[in-house]
Amino acid sequence: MLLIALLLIPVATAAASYFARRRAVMEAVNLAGFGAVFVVALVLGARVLASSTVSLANGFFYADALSALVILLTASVALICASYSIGYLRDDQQSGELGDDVSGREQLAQLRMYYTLTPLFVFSMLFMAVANNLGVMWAAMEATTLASIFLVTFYGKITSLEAAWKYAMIGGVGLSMALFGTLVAYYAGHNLTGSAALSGLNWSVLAQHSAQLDKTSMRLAFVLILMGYGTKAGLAPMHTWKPDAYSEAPIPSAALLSSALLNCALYGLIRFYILTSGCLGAEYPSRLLLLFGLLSMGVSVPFVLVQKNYRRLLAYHTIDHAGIMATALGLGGALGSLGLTLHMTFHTIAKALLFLCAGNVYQHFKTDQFSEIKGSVIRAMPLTGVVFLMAMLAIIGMPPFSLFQSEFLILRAAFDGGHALTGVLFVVFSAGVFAGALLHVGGMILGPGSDAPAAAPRPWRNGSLLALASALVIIGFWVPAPLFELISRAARVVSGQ
Amino acid sequence: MIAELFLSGIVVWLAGAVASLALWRQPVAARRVACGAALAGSLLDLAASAAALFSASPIVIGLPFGNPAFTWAVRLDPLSAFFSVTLSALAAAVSLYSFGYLKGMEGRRNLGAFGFFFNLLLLSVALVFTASNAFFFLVAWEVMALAAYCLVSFEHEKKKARDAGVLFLIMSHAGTGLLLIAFLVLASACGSLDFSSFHLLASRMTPLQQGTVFLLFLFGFGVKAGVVPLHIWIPKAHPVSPSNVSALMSGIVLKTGIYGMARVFFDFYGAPPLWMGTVVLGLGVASALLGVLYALMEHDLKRLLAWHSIENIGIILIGFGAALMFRALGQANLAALALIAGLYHTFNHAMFKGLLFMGAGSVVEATHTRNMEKMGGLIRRMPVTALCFLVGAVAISGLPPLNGFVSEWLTYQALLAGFGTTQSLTRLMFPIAGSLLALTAALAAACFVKAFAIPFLALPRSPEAADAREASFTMRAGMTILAVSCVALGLGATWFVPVFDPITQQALGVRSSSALVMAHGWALSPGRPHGGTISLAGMALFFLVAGAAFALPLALRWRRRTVRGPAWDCGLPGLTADNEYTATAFSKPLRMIFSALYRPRREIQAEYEVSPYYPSAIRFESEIEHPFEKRLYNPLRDRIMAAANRMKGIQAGSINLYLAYIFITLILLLLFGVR
Amino acid sequence: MIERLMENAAQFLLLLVLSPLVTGVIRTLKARLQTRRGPGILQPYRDLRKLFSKGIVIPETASWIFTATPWVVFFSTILAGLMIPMVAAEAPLGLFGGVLAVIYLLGLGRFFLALSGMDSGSSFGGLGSSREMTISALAEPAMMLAIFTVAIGAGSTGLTEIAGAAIGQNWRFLAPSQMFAFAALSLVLIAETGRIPVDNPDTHLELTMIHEAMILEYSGPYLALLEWAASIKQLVLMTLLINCFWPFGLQPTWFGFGAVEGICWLLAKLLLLSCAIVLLETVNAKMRLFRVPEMLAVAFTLGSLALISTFLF
Amino acid sequence: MLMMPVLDLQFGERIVTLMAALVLVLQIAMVSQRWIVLHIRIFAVQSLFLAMIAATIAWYNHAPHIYIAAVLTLVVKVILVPILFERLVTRMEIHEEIEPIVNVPLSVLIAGGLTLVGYVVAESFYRPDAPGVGHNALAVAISLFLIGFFTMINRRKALTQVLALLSLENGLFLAAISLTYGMPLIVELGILFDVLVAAMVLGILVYRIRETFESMDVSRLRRLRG
Repeated sequence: MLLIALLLIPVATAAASYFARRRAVMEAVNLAGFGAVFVVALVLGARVLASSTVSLANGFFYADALSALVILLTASVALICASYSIGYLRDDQQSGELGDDVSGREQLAQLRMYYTLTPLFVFSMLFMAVANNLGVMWAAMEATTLASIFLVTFYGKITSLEAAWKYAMIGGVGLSMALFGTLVAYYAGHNLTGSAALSGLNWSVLAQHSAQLDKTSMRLAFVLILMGYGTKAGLAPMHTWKPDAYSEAPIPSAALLSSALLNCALYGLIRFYILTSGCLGAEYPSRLLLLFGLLSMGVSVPFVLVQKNYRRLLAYHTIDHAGIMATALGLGGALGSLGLTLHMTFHTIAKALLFLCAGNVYQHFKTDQFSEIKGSVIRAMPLTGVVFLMAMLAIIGMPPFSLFQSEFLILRAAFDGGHALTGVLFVVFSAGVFAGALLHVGGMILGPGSDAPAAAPRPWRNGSLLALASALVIIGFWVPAPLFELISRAARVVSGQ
Repeated sequence: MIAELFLSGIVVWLAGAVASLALWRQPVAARRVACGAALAGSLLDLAASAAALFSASPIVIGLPFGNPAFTWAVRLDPLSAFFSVTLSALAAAVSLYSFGYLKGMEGRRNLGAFGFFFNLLLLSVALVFTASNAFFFLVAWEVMALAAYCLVSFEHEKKKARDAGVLFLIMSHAGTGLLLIAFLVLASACGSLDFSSFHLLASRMTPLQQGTVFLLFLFGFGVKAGVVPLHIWIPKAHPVSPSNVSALMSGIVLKTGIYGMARVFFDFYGAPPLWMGTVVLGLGVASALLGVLYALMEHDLKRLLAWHSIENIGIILIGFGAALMFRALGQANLAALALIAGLYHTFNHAMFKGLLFMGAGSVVEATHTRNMEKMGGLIRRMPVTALCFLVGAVAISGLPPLNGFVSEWLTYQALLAGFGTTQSLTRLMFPIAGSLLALTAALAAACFVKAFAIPFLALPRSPEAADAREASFTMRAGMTILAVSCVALGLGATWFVPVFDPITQQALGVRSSSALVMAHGWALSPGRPHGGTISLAGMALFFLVAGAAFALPLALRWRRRTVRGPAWDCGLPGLTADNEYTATAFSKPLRMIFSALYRPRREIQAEYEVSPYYPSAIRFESEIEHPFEKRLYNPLRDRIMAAANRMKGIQAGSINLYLAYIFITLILLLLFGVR
Repeated sequence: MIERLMENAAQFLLLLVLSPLVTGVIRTLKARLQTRRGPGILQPYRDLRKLFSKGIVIPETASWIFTATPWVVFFSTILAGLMIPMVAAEAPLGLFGGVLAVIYLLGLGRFFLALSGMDSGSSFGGLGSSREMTISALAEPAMMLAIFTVAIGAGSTGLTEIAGAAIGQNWRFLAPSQMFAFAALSLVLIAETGRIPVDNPDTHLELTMIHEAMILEYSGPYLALLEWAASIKQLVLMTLLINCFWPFGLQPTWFGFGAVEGICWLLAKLLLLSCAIVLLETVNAKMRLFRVPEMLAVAFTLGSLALISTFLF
Repeated sequence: MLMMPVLDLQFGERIVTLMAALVLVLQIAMVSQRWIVLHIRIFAVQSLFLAMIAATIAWYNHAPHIYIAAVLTLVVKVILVPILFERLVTRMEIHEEIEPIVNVPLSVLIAGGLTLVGYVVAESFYRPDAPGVGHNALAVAISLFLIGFFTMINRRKALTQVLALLSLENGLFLAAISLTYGMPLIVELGILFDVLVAAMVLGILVYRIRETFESMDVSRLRRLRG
């Protein structure tokens, strides 16, 4: 019932705002819808804490701590983005970003598209997190792509079409690899569970018999899945669509893409990792994961160092962190898994916050080039400037912000697990990213400043900014006990203990 | 009791930080709150850590922070307590000074933010010194770096300040990476992050691991301490930051690196191999010598002081290196002597360098320039500042009867005794180090003759200097406190030495103060019978008696036949500031003698009107080369950037290319990954 | 306690009385060697008397540093002098410091002298201070090496112990390490006392002068104090040299006729050393400032040779 | 007597393998194709063969739900998508040839090589006792997948890339039905629905690119870099 509600509310929201006639209605509907989703997600979390798993329709829907965590993160980011996008889109409408016709019909159509597609996008992510059937999970993943493509093309510029095209093509290929992997996994399991039976693709069933799965097939399956869901997660070398898509999509959608969608992709990966390590032992998948993870971290370094565009900079950060989380998954064990789930949580908050700050800056200065802003942010918009710098320091792993803690855990897992080289490379890469990010963002925010006009008050945007920022600061010093319990349970799901 | 006291200090700092940030719209209130909280917190922690220094067992306090994955706890053992004392003693004076110093910023700058970061810096440094496990240490370490960064680039509209801040933060973060690796290697060896479980751990590891961890720690902490060649951020960061911050940076933030080394070398290592000691000793000598040599070439007052920080860190490391070598050679007593020398100098440097930076701050505030060539004659307009600065200058030059001489004397004694401890050639290192230390000290004296004489003596060289005003009362008070403590630490050396007993006891199992103090606390000895003694109190007594008996009466009698007359002006019409010897001219001989090192570049353009003998205008420009930046860091940076630019070709924008990446990866994995 | 005070008083007087004499002797010997008559050995005393009776002119530009310096220099030199054994093997103020303290006390004096040189604002003063500090800095490592050699031999930095160790074993100064150290230290002594070929003590207003340039602005009693301090410093360093290496005739105590014998020994040794210095000054010309480092480098090499040979032989 | 072969499972496998081979041939033919309309039609025929394979397998293994899959394939891939795309082509008046990035003979050679890779990978799956069409079909499926992928890389025009993507998914379909006799029904439905939507979405995207960019040459979409 709870799960049904979780899935129905977004759909209803989408429908409602599709038929809505006025902007205010759409905004209200979205806000209410995502608020409800958030509440449901909280309840689900509590339920999962009470009874370890929640399942429905004889196991078609299935939620354990990991799913609950992913859902909670998705829901909270969605809520924040909803409240932010109200201010953001109003600003766009005033500044004529949405086409300037007198009737305003075009603008309304575009707003409708946004307010309809966003709930669908969130819906598909939630669906993926509660789907027990691997095939359905795949379908949901595909749905996220389809729902988000037109969010990327929102502004209809040629560059945004280009970004959408690359997103669609690379995502399509990735997803077909993932589908292939799912097939092969099904093949690996279809001997023991009767073919054509629906439960034959159920993760919970396969996880129980993971030891009896066909080894060769699981190898092939994992390779394909890793590359497939890795594409959505943005692991190098499948990462190339990310900077384009993030820098072209409207900021709230970019925030959703880079925090919530990343979690979902990793979620799929984790599910298959559990199956594979159950079948082949952790050694085989972890080697591949470490390979891709380190590659992603390494690839992001030079682009961060010589980046000119702050939205692309954030995208490369996401690639870096996808690599970090893949590495954590590959390191596995109690420490690695806890590091992974903690990092997932912390990264979601920090990255969403970064994108919202970037949105403020972008809408004020109308450019995403560092060179054209040159250190006047702190003067023109003090709050945004301070929060931006703070979030940037957080994302590059500076204490007292929380990401340092998760990265510390991951590194410790590396050294305890005897992956000293991994640890060293990790440190080297993150030092590189640190340097680059600090140089650029510091130079953008601090400085003599130009005579840029002070920004107009933006209650919706700064409200969500403040909420997220305070969350970021607090969580570095104090994680609420239930939340931590959820996180550590999710970690136990990952490490299979 | 001690725990409560310490915690209350922490809380006061925290409250001060938050409160001043909250008051950022009322600069006056923000200033008062920030400085008051800083002062109160420092006094509380001074009391707490002074008590903890002599408490029988280490005091452990858990903090109610963080998540269950980590423990946030502080532990005050003698070593931590000693450094904490150093911090809070300096911080108290600096906070007092800041009352007056920050007045100048009111209205122009956001004092709320300043107060926030100022208190945060004190707080984090205190936690760095007392953190009880590797994780919490690193957290405090990075928070400190962050606060220091924000304070260094506080005047962020100046490019120099921004660049210096970023350079500092990046270098310190790179250092932190090394520390992270080192700590985690230790942790994986013992399965815990607690410092208490690291005790003597390193010595149980394989030689390779030992060496690696040692080097990682040495360079990781060396960045913060400013050991050559990791020093380049110091001469950039200290000058640009506000002077009270420079005082803290140089006085205590550098010492966090020293603390880390002491913690690692004397707590984690039992008897380290000999080569480690020699490496530290070598680095110490190099830092000391290069630091003072580059200081001599500066005429930016604050940068000159910054270079001297490098020099003094070198002197401290000479002591530590000698202690390590003695430990390797099994000479616990000598190790204690060397360690005491190093720690004593640590405390001294905190005092007189803080004093000097505050003096420089007053001068800069009064003259609106850091360039010595534009100062002069300030001793008449700012007598108290001048006197305090003079005390600091004498102390840092290691001249009796002030505190600098004590620690250098102890260092000499340790080095002297080192010669007999081994038959191998390494024993030559001790006297060589000693002689180079002597050179360093003499050059430092030369440098501070310049650093005092040029700004304070003779005629003013600029209108600003001509009508400079004496610093405000609180600033003078802050400086006076440190000046007095410099004198006290010199004359009262024998009363101060017992402070080190708990530390040497903890690190080496030796309590040596009873051997060091002689003649009813009148004289200090190197701890061996007939090893030579000094008694600064005695010297002071002699000067007092002599002064009272001869100097004073005679001077009074001679005053009657004293007349004031013009100084010899070489036959020119009257002596003007143009006749005066400049700082550049003063260091000219050394520039010539060490030209192989400095590679000075000079450029003289003279314009003539009538004949080549009467130039109407001369433009003289001279600069020296900084080899580490020119030959090491800049090329490295350029290489990396060039490589990164080349790597950008990966993201060339072609969808076909992107698909090809995935395709090739897939094929490779299918062929080699699956089977 | 009382004895110790009396010893101190005695050595104090000896320093005050003997130092102008040494200067006078050296001057006279030099004059004779250059076939001049010379002003006579007692001339320095007359100079001092004259100066003490004269008035004082203080530059308007000078500060209190200017008047304080002569006292600081004078008394720090005296204090250093009380820390070395002159007549008795035991240094009267040995408790207050050893050879390191002596060097650093002289350094203190030099520091203030250099400051006062800059204080008047005339360019000569700055010139003198700059050169003085440079040369002394460069002389330091060699001196320290030589002293380390001696101190290592005695296992102490206390001059009493050093002299005592030397007394213990006669002819030790013939050991190569001692010879090298002696050579190094005497080169340093030349540089420190500002004698030819480093500096020329008998000149004024010559652009190569160092010590005289610093005290150019002084007059009357203050000048007297400084001159006196200079000759005391010279005496102290010479005594340091001779008593570290040839401690013959050092008496166990200051009291009784031994003292007279000790003083005679001291005078004899001082005379010997003065002759050496005079010879050196007469045969050498003053060298250019930037040649001085070369000489000090030689001293440094000698010092390190001394060290190495301590454990070769 | 006449029913004999029709009931014989061996015979069925032959047929399936034969048709799979034909599918593969068509895929290679697509690589070398120059005219976009022909391209679309080849895709339709390929999908038809796939539907027939599905039907055959359903017949011989008495798996009724695969019929549905077959029918859906017929409807979606043989009828709807080709019609949609031909409309698009006529609407955008595309006349010019496809010029591939790698020239035709070489790309055919590469396609052959990829087939080899497919067989090499499938080799490790070969075991006599395994039920189903076995590694032959898997090999074909992997080859289809790889060749389709290669065609995507090899094409400049947006529409042809979409077609390549769809043919790549045909490989998946073949694998699905021949390896495991199809996935659970609703999964099939979901997947086919996704394919349909994807085709439409991509079609719209292609159209809009054409509209704003006055060309379908995606290799010229290179504004976003670095």
